[in-house]
Amino acid sequence: MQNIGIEQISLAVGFILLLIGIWGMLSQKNILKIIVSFTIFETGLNVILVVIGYIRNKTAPILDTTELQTNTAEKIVDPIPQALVLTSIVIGLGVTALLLVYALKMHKEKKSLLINDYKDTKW
Amino acid sequence: MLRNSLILILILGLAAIMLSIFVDYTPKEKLGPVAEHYANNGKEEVGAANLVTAVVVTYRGLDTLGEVSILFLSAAIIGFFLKIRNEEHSKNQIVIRYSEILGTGAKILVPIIILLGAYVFINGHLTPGGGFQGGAIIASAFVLMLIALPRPALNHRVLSIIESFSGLSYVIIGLLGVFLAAGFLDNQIMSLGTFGTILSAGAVPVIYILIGLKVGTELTGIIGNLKEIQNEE
Amino acid sequence: MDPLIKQILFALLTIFIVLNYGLIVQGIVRKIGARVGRRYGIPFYQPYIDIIKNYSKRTRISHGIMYYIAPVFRLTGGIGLLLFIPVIFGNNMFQNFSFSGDLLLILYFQFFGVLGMALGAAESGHPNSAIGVSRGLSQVTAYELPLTLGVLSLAVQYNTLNVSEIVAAQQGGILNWSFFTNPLASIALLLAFLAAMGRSPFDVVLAPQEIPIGPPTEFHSGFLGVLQLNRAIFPIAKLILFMNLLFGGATNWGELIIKTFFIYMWSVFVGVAFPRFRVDQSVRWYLGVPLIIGVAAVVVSKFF
Amino acid sequence: MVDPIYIVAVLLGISFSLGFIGKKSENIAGILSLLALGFTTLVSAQWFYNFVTADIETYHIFTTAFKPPFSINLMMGKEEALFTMMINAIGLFGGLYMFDRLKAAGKNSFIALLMLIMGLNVVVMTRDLFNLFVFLEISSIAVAGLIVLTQNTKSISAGFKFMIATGIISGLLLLGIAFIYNYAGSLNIDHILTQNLEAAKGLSIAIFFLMIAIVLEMKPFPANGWGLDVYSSAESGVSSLLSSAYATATVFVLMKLLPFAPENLQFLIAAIGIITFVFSNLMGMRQDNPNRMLGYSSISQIGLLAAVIGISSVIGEYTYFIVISILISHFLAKSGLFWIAGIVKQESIKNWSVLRSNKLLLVLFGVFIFALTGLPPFPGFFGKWELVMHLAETKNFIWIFAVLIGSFFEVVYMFRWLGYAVKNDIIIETKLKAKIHQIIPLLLFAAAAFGAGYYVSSEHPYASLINYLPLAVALGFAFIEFLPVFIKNTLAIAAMAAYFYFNYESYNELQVIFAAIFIIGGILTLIAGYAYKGKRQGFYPFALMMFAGLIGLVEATTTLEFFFAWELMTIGSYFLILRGKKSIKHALSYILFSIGGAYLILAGFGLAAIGKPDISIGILSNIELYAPWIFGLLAIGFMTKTASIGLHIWLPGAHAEAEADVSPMVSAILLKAGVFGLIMLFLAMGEQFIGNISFAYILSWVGVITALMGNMMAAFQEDAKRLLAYSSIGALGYVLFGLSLMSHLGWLTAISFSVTHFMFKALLFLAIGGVVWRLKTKDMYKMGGLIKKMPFSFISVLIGIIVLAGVPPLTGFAGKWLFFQAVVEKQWFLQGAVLFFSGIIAFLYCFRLIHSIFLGQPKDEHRNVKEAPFWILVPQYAILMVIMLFSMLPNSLLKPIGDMLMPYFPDGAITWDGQMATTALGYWNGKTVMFIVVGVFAIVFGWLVFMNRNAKKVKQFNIGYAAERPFLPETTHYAFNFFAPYKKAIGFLVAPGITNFWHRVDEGAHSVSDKFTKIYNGNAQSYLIHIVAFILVIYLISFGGF
Repeated sequence: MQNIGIEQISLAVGFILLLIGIWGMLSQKNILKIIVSFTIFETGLNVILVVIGYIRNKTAPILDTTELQTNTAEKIVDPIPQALVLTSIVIGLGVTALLLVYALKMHKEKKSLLINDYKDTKW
Repeated sequence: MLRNSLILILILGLAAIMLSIFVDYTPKEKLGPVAEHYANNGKEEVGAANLVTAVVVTYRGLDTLGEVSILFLSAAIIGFFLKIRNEEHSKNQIVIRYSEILGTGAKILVPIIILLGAYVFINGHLTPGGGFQGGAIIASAFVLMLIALPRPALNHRVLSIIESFSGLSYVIIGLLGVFLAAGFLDNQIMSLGTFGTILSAGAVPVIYILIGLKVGTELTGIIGNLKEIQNEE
Repeated sequence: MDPLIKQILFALLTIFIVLNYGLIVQGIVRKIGARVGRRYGIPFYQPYIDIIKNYSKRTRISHGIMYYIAPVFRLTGGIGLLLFIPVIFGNNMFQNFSFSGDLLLILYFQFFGVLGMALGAAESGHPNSAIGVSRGLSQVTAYELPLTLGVLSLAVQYNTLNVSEIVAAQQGGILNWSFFTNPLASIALLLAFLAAMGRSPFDVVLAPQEIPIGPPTEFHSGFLGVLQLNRAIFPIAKLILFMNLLFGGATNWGELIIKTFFIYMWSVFVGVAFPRFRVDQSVRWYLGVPLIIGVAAVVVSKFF
Repeated sequence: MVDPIYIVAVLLGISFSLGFIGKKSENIAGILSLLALGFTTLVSAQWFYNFVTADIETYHIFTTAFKPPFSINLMMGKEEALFTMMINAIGLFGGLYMFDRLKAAGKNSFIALLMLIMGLNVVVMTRDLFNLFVFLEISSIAVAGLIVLTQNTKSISAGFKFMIATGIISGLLLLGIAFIYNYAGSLNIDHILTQNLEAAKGLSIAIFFLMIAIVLEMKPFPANGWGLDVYSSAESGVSSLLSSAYATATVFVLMKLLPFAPENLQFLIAAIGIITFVFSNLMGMRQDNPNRMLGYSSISQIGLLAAVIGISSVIGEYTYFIVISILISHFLAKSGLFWIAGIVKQESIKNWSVLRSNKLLLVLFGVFIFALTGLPPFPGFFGKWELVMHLAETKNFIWIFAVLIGSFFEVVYMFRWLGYAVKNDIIIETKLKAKIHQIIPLLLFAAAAFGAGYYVSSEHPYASLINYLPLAVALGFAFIEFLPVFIKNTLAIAAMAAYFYFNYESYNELQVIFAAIFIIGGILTLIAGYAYKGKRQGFYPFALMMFAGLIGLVEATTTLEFFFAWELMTIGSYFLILRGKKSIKHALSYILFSIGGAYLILAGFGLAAIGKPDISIGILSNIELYAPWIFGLLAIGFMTKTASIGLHIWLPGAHAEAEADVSPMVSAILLKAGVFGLIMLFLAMGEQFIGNISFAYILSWVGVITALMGNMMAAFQEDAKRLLAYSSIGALGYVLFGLSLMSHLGWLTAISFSVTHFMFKALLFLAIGGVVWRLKTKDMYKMGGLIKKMPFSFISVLIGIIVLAGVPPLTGFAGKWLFFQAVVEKQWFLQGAVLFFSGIIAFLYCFRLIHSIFLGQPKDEHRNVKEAPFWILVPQYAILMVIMLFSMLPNSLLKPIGDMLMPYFPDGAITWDGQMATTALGYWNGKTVMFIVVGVFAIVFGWLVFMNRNAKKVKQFNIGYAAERPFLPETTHYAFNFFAPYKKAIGFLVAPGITNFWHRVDEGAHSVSDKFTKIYNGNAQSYLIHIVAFILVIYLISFGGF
């Protein structure tokens, strides 16, 4: 593997963040920590998305110089994942906000932020 | 203990899956077929210097409309989620601690931040940034206000009218595409203008302005709602 | 003469002979029973006296319509049964009405009188009657099982259900009797026969000491008279049936009387020798040894 | 046509503009939203209509000026049109249903509703993976919002679980999409599929994540606790949206994305689906909360659909038909049930008796339950049929088993629920009031269920042949329920008579015989219905439905028609049985055994159709494969209806608790459906063997043991109707035995005995029904001496038991005589002996019946009872006359049946000479026997009358009772535990072993169900662990390693 580069490292970071996030969601008992784990999970995903669009030695897909405007395809990184990651971030924002409001409401109900206290519906 | 080891095993298992993806991953050398099309034709087809914006607003415009909807939806849900049982309490707000310096500083900063935000979304098709980014910046101004000022005069009515106006306009612009141009969300309802200037890329700047307004008001609304709940307690 | 009328006259003659024979045998059996029990006993013509006495009674009460016609059912059952059995082998006239049906008709027609009687007894409203019926029916179910198996075994053996044909197949010597050619079926049938005759140890139905006389306990006067007529005819009809099935039938009345008398004696001897079974005991007993013998009889005749 | 993009635009536009509306104008917001949803519903309906009628081409919607794959495109095809129509409709009507709830929550809740529907619409239509992800997210966030429409600890924590779980799931979906893009360079589904991508491990993992995320969205067992909690805690209207709209869309997504999955993953998905189906239904059985139970049911149904989609490569072109039929049923029924649950608002299904206070809701509830459980005429029925047919065709027998056992579990809890609603004793004083905006959606959905059933069947090559006329007439009676009994009864009789009159000429002999039992028998028993006063609501539609089913059986030319009719009959009779007193338990066990049997029949028909070009009944007669299996399945299936031993436990209670005229219907008529089935089966398939043993031989033993046990149980009953019910079990044992003889005589007996049994059992049940009508008790020992009060009923019973007992000279003897001719001919002596034995036992209960009721001592409180109602006596005397005719002239019954059997069994027929019947073994002349018996009887009677002409009548109590007067009628009437010594002797034979066996099966299933539900411990993290573990396990199975 002679060409380990920024892509692999970032991808690995993305995966590790993803796994940390899942681990946190599975094992943390505090609801807020679960939500934080969720955002870590999301971040990992976003990192992975960005990595997928990255092409080594190429520039951002903004055609502000005339040089970039010819043979563009050979000069820029993939714009699509960047657009996707934007969407993904916004979705993550919406979900996180809603999760936080849920946490707030749950705390109001039982004055507790422990996930184990919310087992009212089961079986 | 059993549970923790189970979790560990699961995470290790997931890690093994990730590892097989990782091992199989080879960095890209060139663009994929779709991206290549965008790179080569984006300038002519959309007219936006920022290709990401071209993709976000035009090529994948429906996604963006959905994205806007998600924010709108989250804000709406948080609105009724927080309000449902607390209608009667909303009058008696408690005054919180307030710092004069902070307040004055905020009053100075807020217009500047808003201006920056507006700049970012107005130039979204030319430079990095866009409606979401600009909207977020504007919202941060209001957050600052909410934190720094004692009785932030956050008029939800106005917010929601702006929100609705921008959302509705976005949909209408999208529909105009059906009538005036080639399809839903087509940006060529307005002329593409000169490449690289403010008035280029057809309807893209308009859409981004609307998105900026919308995102700004929505985020503000969400935080405002949360803030009000906090005040009640 | 119209053959039908001729047939009816012969039937009446059969009934007349059997009735008298039945009454006399009844008297004799009672006499024997008394002597075995070291008593003097009644005269052999006592049954005649009883019947005449009963018909002459002046007090007659009825408990209702079923009660009223129960003796009719009973006697019809007895006479009908007799008439459906071919009595004298080789004599066309004394085949009576056996052309109406085969062995199965006979087996089932037994119940005609039983059921009618049970209904009348029940209407009398006397608990002892109902108890007697309950016992009787319970016991019937038990002994019918070996009986059926025996009959089926014979049916296989002779490949017919026609009684006349069964009798015909047994002609030509004592060793041709089913009793010797099919001993298992015969044992099963003869064991079932004990309860069919309603004598001890299977007389819990009438059980004079416990439930005075059982089903007919409320019957008296003319009603009882009719029942007594039946008591003379019905056992003899059964005897004739068993004689036909197992002992080669009879070619004349003399043979018939001798054979049936000895078959009757079988139940009498067992009766005086054994004490009474309770119902559950007799049911279990019949579902034990006799049933096994019956099954064996069927299996043997089917496969050998 | 309106461009489908307007669906998106209008929904978004309206929800955005709701922000303009002020705080106090929620009404306007609501109406606007509903108008928007109405518009979108119309748009998709219009598309669907055009696809169906005009067969137009699939329409592609391109956003922006560019063609895919460069821009996102939507597609509107027939499937999309249907699915969006369903989603929009549930949005519209769900919104209407929840109108006041949403209004109370404010305009923002309408936004959530609109967004949910909008998101799902795009999810269905989009052809872009990432777009799919975005709009799926919109929908799930909208659901998360709607969950908290009612805010309490339960719903909030359930919502949180939902959000966390969908968060992980959609994260994985995104991961999958990202890597698919990495390998394919495109997000357009069609574009990716048309590229020939090289098989990289990473790509296959990406596809795995994509598919598994979609599967997880469908809430597979066991990774579905989060979904269940939402179902059980959210507002019913929201649950209905989740179950109908959201799940519908995920089903479509699975269909859409399936081409991505490699074959083994497809099968894995199918396996997950079927496991979900079976286990969810298993766990549903122990639920008490209606919403949670519906949740289990929803999950299971979606699992079934996933299974069908997963094996679509096996099923082939019919996948779409099956999916649509099952889905539509689920969709309509589940929304309806959730809505009703929202109106009823009872936490326990035991309290659903409150539903009785609102008749309309009760009816709708029944409709939805039937639609859900896949009974005709609803679409699920055809879906299930087709599914089983195709599974059989492709020899996936385990699958058939799983589908049927899962469906069966569902039937268990759904019908328990229905039973509670219709019959439970818990009285709740509140009167249910449904608002008009809640009723309208329910009515429309119920109507749609019928409509969809008709539509689906018209799409099916064989189902379109089904004769709906009888069913339509039966359902028509539902609309004249307001009329008095007299008119309805007359109409019903007229309808049945007319049907028979116009059709009987087209029947063959066998059909005529059974059609006569069913229809003429039905008319006779209906006559007794004149005795009822008032309206007798809920009787006629079901009675006629049962008869429609019965006649359908007779007329069936295809196995599908047969099965349709079979189920129809089951439904009708179920309700008739449910009408009785204390009938909950019995009706439930009836429907369970019936449906269980029906499933066996279905499986049997499925196997029979293997390799056959069509499904006509005739295929049974030329089976090459699996013949013993087919025979066994069908035979056991039919035997559930004839209540053979082991499968009989439903019968006594069901028949005993029924109303006076229903008992004869179900006992004398309905059981013959099973006989008809068996006859059809035997005729077509002849003798079948397992190894060396003939099925017929086994059935002969089943038959005789049934006869023995049935009769013996009857002898020990204290309840008159129960006694008759057990007697029916015994009688059907005779019939089964007769059929199993496989000879001319055996069949002649069986069929003629069926006719005779109809007559005497109808007679007895009507007569006893009349007695019970007057006395208000069924315990025989509480009666007695009624002969003087009810002489006409007495005569009926007397004749009835003489026929039943088979005592000459009445026609019952014909049956006995033929039986033994047949037995001896066949040389099955042991069976014959047992049969004879059980015949004698019949005497025991016959006597007990007539003695305990009519003879013996009358009770004081019955001093003033009157004869049974006139109209109950009328059919009895009609039957009596027929019995006397057949007794006099046995060949009028036996000869036609014999002639009919000649083509099938030419050997061993009876020779008739006048009334003289002769077989190889014996002979019998019914007419002379009759004359002799009557003659002797008359003479003896005359003699007795002459002797006793002046007999004095005395009171019943006037008996010589050991010189004392007896004490009380109650103690003098020897009737209770009548055969005590007999019971002591051989009662152990009838120890309730079989009932106990079934009870243990029942308890076992419930405790297993209980064990499994324990995995749903309510902890959000446990649910996440389930999800992750699920992914891992499926991954390992799918890739065989990492």
